[in-house]
Amino acid sequence: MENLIALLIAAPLLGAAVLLCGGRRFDRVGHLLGTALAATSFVIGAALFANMLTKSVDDRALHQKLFNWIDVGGFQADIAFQLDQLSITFVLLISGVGTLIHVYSIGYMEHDERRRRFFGYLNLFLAAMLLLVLADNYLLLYFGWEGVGLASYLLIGFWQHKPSAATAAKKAFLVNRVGDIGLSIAIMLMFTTFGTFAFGPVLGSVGETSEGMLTAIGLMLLLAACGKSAQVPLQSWLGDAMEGPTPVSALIHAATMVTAGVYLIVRSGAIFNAAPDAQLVVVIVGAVTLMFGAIVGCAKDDIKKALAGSTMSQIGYMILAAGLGPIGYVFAIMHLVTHGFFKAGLFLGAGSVMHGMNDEVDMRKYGGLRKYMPVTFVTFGLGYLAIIGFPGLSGFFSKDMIIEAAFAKGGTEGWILGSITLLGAAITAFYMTRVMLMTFFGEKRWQPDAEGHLPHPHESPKSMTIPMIILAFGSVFAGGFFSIGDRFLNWLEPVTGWDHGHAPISATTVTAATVVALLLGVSIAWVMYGRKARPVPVVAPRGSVLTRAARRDLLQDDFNHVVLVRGGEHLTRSLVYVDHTLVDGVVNGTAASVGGLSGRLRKLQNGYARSYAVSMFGGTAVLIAATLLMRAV
Amino acid sequence: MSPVNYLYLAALLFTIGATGVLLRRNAIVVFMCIELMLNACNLALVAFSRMHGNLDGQIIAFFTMVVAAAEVVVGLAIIVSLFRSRHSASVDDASLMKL
Amino acid sequence: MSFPLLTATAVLPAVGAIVTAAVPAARRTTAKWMALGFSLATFALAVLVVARFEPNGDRYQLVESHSWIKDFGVRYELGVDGIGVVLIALTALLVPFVILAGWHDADPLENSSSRWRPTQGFFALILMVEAMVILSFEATDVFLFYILFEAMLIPMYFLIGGFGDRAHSGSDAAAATQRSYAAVKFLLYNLVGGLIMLAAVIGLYVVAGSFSLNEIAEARASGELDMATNTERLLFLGFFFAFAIKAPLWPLHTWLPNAMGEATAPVAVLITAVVDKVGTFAMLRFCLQLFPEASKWATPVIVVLALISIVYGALLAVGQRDIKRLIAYASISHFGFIILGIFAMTSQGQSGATLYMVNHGISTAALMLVAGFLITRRGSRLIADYGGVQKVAPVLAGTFLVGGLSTLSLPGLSPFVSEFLVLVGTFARYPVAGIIATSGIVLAALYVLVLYQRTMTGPVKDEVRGMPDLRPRELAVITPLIALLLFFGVFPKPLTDIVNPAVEHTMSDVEKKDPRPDVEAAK
Amino acid sequence: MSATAVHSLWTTAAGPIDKIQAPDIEYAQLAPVLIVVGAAVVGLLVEAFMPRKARYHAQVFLTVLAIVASFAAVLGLAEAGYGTTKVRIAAMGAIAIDGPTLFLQGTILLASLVAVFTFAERKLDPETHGTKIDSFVAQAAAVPGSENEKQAVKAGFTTTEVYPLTLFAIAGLLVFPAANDLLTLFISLEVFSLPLYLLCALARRKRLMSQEAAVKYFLLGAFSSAFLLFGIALMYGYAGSVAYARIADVVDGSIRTIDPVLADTMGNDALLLIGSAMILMGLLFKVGAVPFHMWTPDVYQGAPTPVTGFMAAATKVAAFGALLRLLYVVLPGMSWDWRPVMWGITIATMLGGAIVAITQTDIKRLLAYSSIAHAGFILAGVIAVTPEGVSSVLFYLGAYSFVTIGAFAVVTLVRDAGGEATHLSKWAGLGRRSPLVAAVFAVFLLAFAGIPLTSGFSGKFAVFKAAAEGGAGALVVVGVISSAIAAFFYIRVIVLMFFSEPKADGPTVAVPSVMTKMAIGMGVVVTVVLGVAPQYFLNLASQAGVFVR
Repeated sequence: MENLIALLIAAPLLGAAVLLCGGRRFDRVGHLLGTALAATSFVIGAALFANMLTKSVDDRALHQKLFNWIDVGGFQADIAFQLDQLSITFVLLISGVGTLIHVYSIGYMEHDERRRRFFGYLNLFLAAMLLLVLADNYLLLYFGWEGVGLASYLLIGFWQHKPSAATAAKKAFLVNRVGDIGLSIAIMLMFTTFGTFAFGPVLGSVGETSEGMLTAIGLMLLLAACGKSAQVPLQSWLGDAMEGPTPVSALIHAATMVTAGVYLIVRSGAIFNAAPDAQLVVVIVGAVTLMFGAIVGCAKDDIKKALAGSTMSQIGYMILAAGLGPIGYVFAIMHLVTHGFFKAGLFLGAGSVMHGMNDEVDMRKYGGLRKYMPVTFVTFGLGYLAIIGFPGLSGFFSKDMIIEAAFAKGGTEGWILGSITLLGAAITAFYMTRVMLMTFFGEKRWQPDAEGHLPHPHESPKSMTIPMIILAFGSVFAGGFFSIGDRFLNWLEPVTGWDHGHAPISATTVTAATVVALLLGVSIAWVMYGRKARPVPVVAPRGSVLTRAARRDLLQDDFNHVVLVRGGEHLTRSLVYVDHTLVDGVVNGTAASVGGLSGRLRKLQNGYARSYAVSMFGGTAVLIAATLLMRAV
Repeated sequence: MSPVNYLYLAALLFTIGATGVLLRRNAIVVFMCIELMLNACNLALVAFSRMHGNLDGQIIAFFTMVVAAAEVVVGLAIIVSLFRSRHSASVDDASLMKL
Repeated sequence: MSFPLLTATAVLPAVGAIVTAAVPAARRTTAKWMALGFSLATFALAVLVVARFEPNGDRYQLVESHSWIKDFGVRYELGVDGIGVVLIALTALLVPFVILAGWHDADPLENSSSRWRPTQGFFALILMVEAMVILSFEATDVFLFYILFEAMLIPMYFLIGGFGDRAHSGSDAAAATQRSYAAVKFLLYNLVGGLIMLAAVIGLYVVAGSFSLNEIAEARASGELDMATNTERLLFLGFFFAFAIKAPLWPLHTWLPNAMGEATAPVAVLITAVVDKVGTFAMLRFCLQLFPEASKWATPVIVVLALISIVYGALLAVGQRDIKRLIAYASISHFGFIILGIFAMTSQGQSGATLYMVNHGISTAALMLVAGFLITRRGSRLIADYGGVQKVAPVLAGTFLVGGLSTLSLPGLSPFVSEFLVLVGTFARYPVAGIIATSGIVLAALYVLVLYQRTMTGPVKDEVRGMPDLRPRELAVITPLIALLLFFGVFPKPLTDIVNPAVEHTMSDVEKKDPRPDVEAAK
Repeated sequence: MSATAVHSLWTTAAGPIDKIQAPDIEYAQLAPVLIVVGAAVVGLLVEAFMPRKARYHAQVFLTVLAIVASFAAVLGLAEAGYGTTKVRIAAMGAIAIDGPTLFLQGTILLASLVAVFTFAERKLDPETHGTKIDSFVAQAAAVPGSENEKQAVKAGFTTTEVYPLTLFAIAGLLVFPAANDLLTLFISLEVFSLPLYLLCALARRKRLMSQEAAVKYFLLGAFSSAFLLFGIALMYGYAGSVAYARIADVVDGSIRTIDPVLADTMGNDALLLIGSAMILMGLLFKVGAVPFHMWTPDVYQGAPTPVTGFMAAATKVAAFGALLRLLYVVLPGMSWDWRPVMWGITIATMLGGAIVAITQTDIKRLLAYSSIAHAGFILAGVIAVTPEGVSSVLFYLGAYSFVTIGAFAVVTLVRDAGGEATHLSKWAGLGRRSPLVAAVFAVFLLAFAGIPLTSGFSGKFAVFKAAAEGGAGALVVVGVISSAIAAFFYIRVIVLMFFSEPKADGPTVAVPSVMTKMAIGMGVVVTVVLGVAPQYFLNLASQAGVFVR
């Protein structure tokens, strides 16, 4: 079976190669080919999963070594894959959701002349993402990590003729690169500490080094995770990334790639378990991002950016859970999977709405769409209910577990974290309700587009709605399926470990509190946006200071702009000046001063024979004097 | 009288000659100053010859005279042709080439 | 005596140069094909050299040794180690692409006189440079190396000054002035370095009584040769100065942007991908091997300079307005990595540095040549004159992006492997330096992506509209390069297998061992 | 006869003097000089008795024949081992026949031969009045621009006297490095200087400059030889002899106690120091070392270009030969005294020549300053005071002289209406117009700059190596720095030739006769051969690197 692992990656990689290098002749079948190969990957994944189920718990991990990649001195890296319960979970999520989004894109991108290339990029992404989760060492993981970054760059900037898209793509890549520094350094630290960076040996010999070293490695891994998973302080790219086509936002910036950071932390659990300080920072980052994303999500009028804020916040949950250690790892992954379903569904729904609304993204210009797009409304609605944690739906189970786990951390920390997650749940309910109300309910606030056409909202084609429906199923039932009988916990526990912690309050209390928070959020949103008496204004009101700040991503972009962009521009400009005037100036100056000296010495040659004679006479005098002096000395 | 005094005289004459070369503008005079320097050398040679008691110095003096004569021939030819072209024998006027 | 393969590899392009130069003025196309044929034949010989080379055999192989100038103690001594082999292969590989890419760069202008044969000269000079570079990678005699090190400046100088980029802003006269400024700067800078090295070369002979690497190494090993500390340091500095100019290392780098900016793109590739490698190669082979103690002594300073090069080059690249100058500054940053790797004195660092030389050669060639194709189309080197090219010439944009991504060391493309090795190797010895160097990866992304964004994306500029996509000749240049980037990115083993044993020798020259992992060290 | 006896003899002036013994002259070993002198005398006769029309051919033939014969004699002597095993002092101690002598004589003769080819070139100027004309004045006595001159030009006169003059100069040059006593040194110096003064004045074009050059050269040359002579006098006063061997012994202190008569002067080191400084000055003047170099640019510029080439090559070779012999044979005993001084002069010469050359605008002046810088490099080898030093200098001189003559020969080819177009701006774009000529000149310039694979590099390497081995590492460093500065102006000329657009009214490149072609071709061949495979010539130089005492 293990020989199939490589095929998981090879299938979409082949698709990418054919579609990107094959040229025009594949224009007509490219999308089908791409989809088929994505599906192939899913089928292989399913087969491997089925096979894994037949084996005993200890025997489930598969390993496949293709060949030795880098071999220099003690530095050994293989192209080798490891398929265990954690990986296969991701494989199924990635290839499954990925396939659905391929299908969706067939319809969504139908009129784009570069559709073939789009599918090529999507396939490239799948290959890289699968590589990321299948790698058996950190360097290969890094390979996949950068690969998804590249795919993300290409897809965000897919509509490159829009300067905003090109800028957003560049920004995403750059911010991710900052995170990559972390991953690079983490790998280097592992190499200098353990002499290897393969998962097994590193995680197995954690006990042999100091806690300080582990903390350092952990923090560097966290930095990487922050970049990829859009956690504070490297979260700023995610909102801009919404410039990409909506399927991209669904697949990459909601369901899969952005969760890679969670995967990294969970995968490296052994390191974090032994480095409590690093864990604490992880938790703090998760908590801060949770709130940050939620607040931003409340203020955005752009439907995709609101969802992006939500994504950030939900990943904050996962990171927080992952930072809790063994208590939370499983739940982080579980939330990740359910989030994959409902958030992908929500984005696809948003895409469907935009599809019907002339690509309008401003929710203030929506309203009352439920009648025009019933399928979209229902699937989006189910996703909505799932994300806010409506009891019985996926999000309810997974989020509740995280909140419980947060409390179970114990002590003051547990209380603080628990409260934050609860508060987050309330805010989530608020902003998602806001999105729902502004989009599907209320008055029609449609505005003509640039050419003056009023939108004619209509339901999307089958290729788009079917994936939405399937994802809606997942949003509804996945959580329950996972939780009942602790299926998911039992599945992953052998890999991630589990510790039930010591909850200060009972699970029931937590659930109740969660529901209360949820209702609170929904109610406030209803009061603000749902009542007929107070229609949503088409032009956004000025809003409070916080609102305004939140609309601008809590001023982080402004900070970046002023400090990094402006500062960087000044720095480079002054360096160019320095290079020209100082470094080169010294060289040119030397040349010029030699030239100047030459010009002056030249004047001595004044053409008068007598002055030449003087020079000779003087020279002789000096010669004699020097000779005598030498003797005297 | 000690032969050393002749040496002092030779040095003096040589210096006078050299100074003349440096100070005088007329090519002929400059040239005569050079002749003076050569003669100073001759004097020194002869004086040393006397001191050492061998004939080498005196013989050299004869050679010097011949050389000086040859120099006069060549030198005057050059100076005269310069004078004819420029109607001036000033060495300072001949400064077309410089820098 | 066996067939002198190494000599043949170097002589063939030289013969090619002479033959090409002798082609009559009217038969330009013949000259081009002739040059291409010779360069391909050279490549074939280089492949043979690689094939004959036994990675785990003697340190220097395919050795040739003949008396040359006995009075100077100079021998015509050739031999290759793993490092030399891969660089010879790189040179022989790139030159055909350079020739193909520069196919029309030296076509005479209409108004030029018939006796002036620029086309023949252009290709002959390229082949001449190739011959000298290859021989310099083979030389195991310091004097022979020095001669080539200096002599290759002359054809290079004519290539830069005589065949400038026709795309320039401003008048022809101003461009000619800038071009000759660049050429003179190139020559003088390198000549100064070379002359300082000459002093050291002479000094070495005075101290060691020989120019032969092998003899000096033996004398050193047997204790016959014991250089005084200060002498060794001075000699080292003399050598290093020349190599640092050629490499180029901050603050001796300012000739490179001028030269690369003013030269045609293929010549710029020749400068940075081929000729400059002689500098870094020589650091590995000569500085470390001849002056191990002084090398160690100077390491802290060199590491700092290399770090400055990395960051400074990258920042300046960000600030450039001229595409080719941008790539030049990027190269300065990359040379910083190479030098850092060499002087980290770990096997990862040095193997990485050697791979880096190869990979940088290929990736810069890819990026620069596509940039050259772009510039030829539009007739401008200024980034601001472009925009939206991907819409009209998607293949060009795509290949440009791949070239750019390889420049920023994206995993999957070969420069990643070498850059990471250099970083790891450095980090193992000097953690802080490793971390600072790592920041270079962000800056690299910045300059590459900014360049791509400004030229390729956004609304299509009027001047760019109607720009043709890559032609078959251009595709023939760029496709193999990209294929190599991908291949060595995933499977660098053919290179590392050759390079590793050579690096072990170098490591033992400087009597350094890789730092052991903490966990093992603790046991 | 002891010195005391001579002394009393002189003071009393009485008694019979011994019969003067006929000097024993080794004619065979002096053959190279004698052949040239004889030919020169014959040349004078030719001037006196041959009809004007036939003189040119006769003179050229005679001169070439004499030089070739003389060179053959040198080869014969070398073959017979006079340079190695049978070194000796000939002509009653006046002439040393040893390796350096033969090597330098050979070099001088070859350089002279090539130079004579350029003298004899008559195809350069557009043919005026149906007569082929060369670089020399029609009638030296005619005032420039006068009716007289016009008639002379019209009549197709040429100054064929240059050939015997050249032969006399060559004879002097041949003796100069061989001189083994100070008197011979002085006389040979005058023998080659006087004809050169005249040759300088004989340019066909730009006659005012030519005459000015001659006057300056003459006055300054005579001035310097006065110093030389005074130095000789002092040295004689110190040692009681002008023979090198004798002086050397006195300087060494090896015969200090033998002769009480000399105790006075021999004890007086001031005589030695001042005397040697003045002799050095006389030689350094001929070499063109700073600060005695100032005549060089003016004279090089004003003199007829073939003469410049001849002077720059042959004179420099001979003068360095004499300098070497003086320092290595006479003054090694006081090398502690002169070495520091020579260090200073060497550094000043290397840097001064290179720096001032940067801003030159006339190609001949540029080459003049370049020759000053090269004199500095050679001095670095002289300072080494080792056999390697000698042989490296010999090699350098050989390499340098051919490059120089070749370069000046190229200069004669680039002409416009006013004769040679020596202003640098006129050379712009030469590479576009006449690629071959420009390429050849570029080769010479690269050799001057010391780029590897040219003779200039081999030579520079040899002297720097000798200097470093002789403990003058710092000189080497200064040397490479000034090489770098010097490279700048050589390269500037190359830039001008190849990378500048030709001007519309630029000069034309004359197509020379086979004579100049041979001169230039020989220059190129020697430049390349000595650059790529110098071993044979290095061998020759190192075999020739030992002075006889």
